[in-house]
Amino acid sequence: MPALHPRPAVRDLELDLDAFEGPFDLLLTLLLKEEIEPREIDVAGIVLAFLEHLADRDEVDLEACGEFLVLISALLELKARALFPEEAAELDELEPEEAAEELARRLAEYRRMKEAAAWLVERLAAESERFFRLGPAPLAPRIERRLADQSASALADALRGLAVPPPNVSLSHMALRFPPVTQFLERFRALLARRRRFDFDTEVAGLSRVEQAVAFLALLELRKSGEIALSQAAPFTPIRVSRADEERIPAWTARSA
Amino acid sequence: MDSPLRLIAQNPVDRLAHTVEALLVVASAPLSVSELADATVDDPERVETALRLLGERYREGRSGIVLEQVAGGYAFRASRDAADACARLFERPVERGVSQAALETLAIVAYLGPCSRPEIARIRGVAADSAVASLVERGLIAEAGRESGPGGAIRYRTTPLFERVFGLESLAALPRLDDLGATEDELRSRLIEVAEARAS
Amino acid sequence: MDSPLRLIAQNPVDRLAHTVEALLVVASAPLSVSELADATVDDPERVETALRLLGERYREGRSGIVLEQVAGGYAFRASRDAADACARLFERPVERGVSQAALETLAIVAYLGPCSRPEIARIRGVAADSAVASLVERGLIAEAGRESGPGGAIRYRTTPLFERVFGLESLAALPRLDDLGATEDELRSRLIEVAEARAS
Repeated sequence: MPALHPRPAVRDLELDLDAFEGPFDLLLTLLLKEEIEPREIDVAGIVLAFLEHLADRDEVDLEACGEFLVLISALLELKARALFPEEAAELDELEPEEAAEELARRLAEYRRMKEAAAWLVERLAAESERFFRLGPAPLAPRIERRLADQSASALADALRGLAVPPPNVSLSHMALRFPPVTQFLERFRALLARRRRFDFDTEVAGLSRVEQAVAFLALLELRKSGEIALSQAAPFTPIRVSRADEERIPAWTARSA
Repeated sequence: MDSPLRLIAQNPVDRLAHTVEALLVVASAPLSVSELADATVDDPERVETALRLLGERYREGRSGIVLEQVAGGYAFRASRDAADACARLFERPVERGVSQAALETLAIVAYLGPCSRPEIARIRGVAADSAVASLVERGLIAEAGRESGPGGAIRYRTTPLFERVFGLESLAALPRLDDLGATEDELRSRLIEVAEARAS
Repeated sequence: MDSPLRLIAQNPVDRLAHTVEALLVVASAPLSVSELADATVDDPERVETALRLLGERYREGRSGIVLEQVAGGYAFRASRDAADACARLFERPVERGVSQAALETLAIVAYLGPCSRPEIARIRGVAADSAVASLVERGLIAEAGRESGPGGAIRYRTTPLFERVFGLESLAALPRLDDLGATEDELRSRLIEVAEARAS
C-alpha cells in the first residue's frame, strides 16, 4: 500500500510501558474494559513515546497532537480520580466505570465534532462559487427599528445578574481542590510558637487526604527554610515536629522522647 | 376577509411574482414565505406559486441572477458562471482565513445548539475564547442569552448568515452526525474487537 | 490587447449581460461602467451595450426589478408598483424586547455613566462590539467623547430615546441598586470583581 495515510493515528501509537506493551488503542480498550487500573499507567511514558513518534517525523501533525492532548487529559483525569477515590466521589458522583464511560463518550463526541468540522470545510469549498450580497441593497429603503415600552426594572435585574458571582460549574470535577499551603505554614508556625514540638499525625488527624498531603508539603517547606526539625523513629511511625533551635540538643531530646 | 380576497382577484400571480422579485432584490437577508405574504398582503400558497415561477426564470444557466432557497427563506444570488467576475470585484470576508479551531467551534455550536465557551472548551479540550470571538466578529455565531439565568456563562448559537454562507436551507440540513462517522458504540465495539483479536 | 479581444469573440453580449446582472445583484453600492468592465475583463463599450439590454429587460412596468442609473453608476431597485410592499417589508413590527446582550450593555451604560467598549466588555466578559453597534444604530446609546489620554476609546451614553422607551424622566429615576454599592464607583468595582472571578 502506498502512503494513503502516511501518519499513523494517535491510537496506533506503539507503547512500551512497564504495565503495558502495545498500541494506544489497545490500552484504551483495556481501560474501558477495566482490565487495567488507571493508576498502573505511566502517563509520562506515553507522553515520551508520543514525543519520540513526533520526532521521527519531519512535520508536526497538529491534528494528532490535538487528539493526543484530549486522550492524555482524559487519562490523567481517570488517574487522578483513582488516586483520590473519596475526594473524587465528594467532588463528583462519577464512579470509575462511569468515568470510563465518560472517557469513551468524550472521545466519540470530540471525534464527531472533528468530522463535522471537516464536513464544514468541504462545504465551504463547494460553496465558494456562490456570491450573494451582505447587507442592504444600494437603493433599498432604510429599516426603522422601533422598540415597545420597556420596564426600567429589567435594567436593574440585568446589572444584578452581572453582580452574581459565577457558580462553580463544568470543570470543577477536574480540579481537586487543594487548600493553600500557606494555611498550614501559618498553622504550624503558630503551634510551634506555643509548644516546642508536636506530633504531625495527631495534628492532621481528621483532615481529608488532600489536606493531609498539603499539610505535609507545608512541613517540607518549613524544614527547607530551617524553621523546624523532623524526626521519625521508624518508617510509618509518627512524625515528630520540633523547633529548629531544639535540634541543637538532640541527644537527650531523642532519648527522652 | 373581504379585502384580501378582492386583492387576490385584482392581482394575477405574475403580478405577484413581480412584487416578490422586487422585495427579494432589496432585501438584506433571505425572506420567508410568511414574510413575503405579509409584505404583499397575499396568500402564502399564492406566494409559493409566484416563487416557483421566479425559480424557473432565475435559475442557473438561464440567468445571471439565481433564486435560491436558503437559511429558512428565499434570496437572490449571483449565478455560478459569474463567480470569477464576482471574485474580481468582491471579497468574501466571512470565509477568509477561518481557522481549524474556529471550524470545530462552529461545528459544536451548530450541532449542539446554544453552547457556552466552557462547554466548547470541554469538548475541544482547549480554551475556545479566540475562536468564539472570531466567529462572532464574522457574524457566523451570536450571543443567545446566558446559561441558567444570571451569573451563568454566555451561550452562542449560529446565525442565519451561517446557514447562508454554507448554503443550508436550515440547520436541519446539516448531515446527521451518525452519518459522518463512528458513533460512540461503534468506536467502543471496534476497540474491543481489536483487543480480542490481539488476545486470541 | 490581444486576449480581451479573443475573450470578446467567445463571449456574446447576452452572456456578458448575465454576468453584469450577477454583479449588480451582489453589489452593495452602485457599480460604474469601468468597475463592471474590470470585473468582467471586457470592453467598456460592450458593457454599456449589455447595460442597455438589461435596462430594456429590467424596466418599470415590465419587471419588479428595475435597473437604475444613479450618480455612482448602476444599481437595481424595486419597481414603483412594489413600493407599498417594500414599505411594509422595511417597516419592522414594533419589537417587544431587547436581547440579553443589549439589555446588559444598556444597564452598564445607564448605571455607570459614559463607558467605552473595552469597559463594557470587561464587565460582561465578552466583546461588546456588536451589542454597542446595534444599540447605536437603534438610537438607544450615542457617542459621548473619548476616554482621557491620547488614543482613548470612544465612550457611550444613553440617549433621550432610551429614557423614553424605559419610562424614565431622567437617569436619576433608575431603580436603586443600593444592595450592590452605594456609589457608582463601588458598583463599578463590584461588577469588575465578579467579572474577573467569572473569567478565572
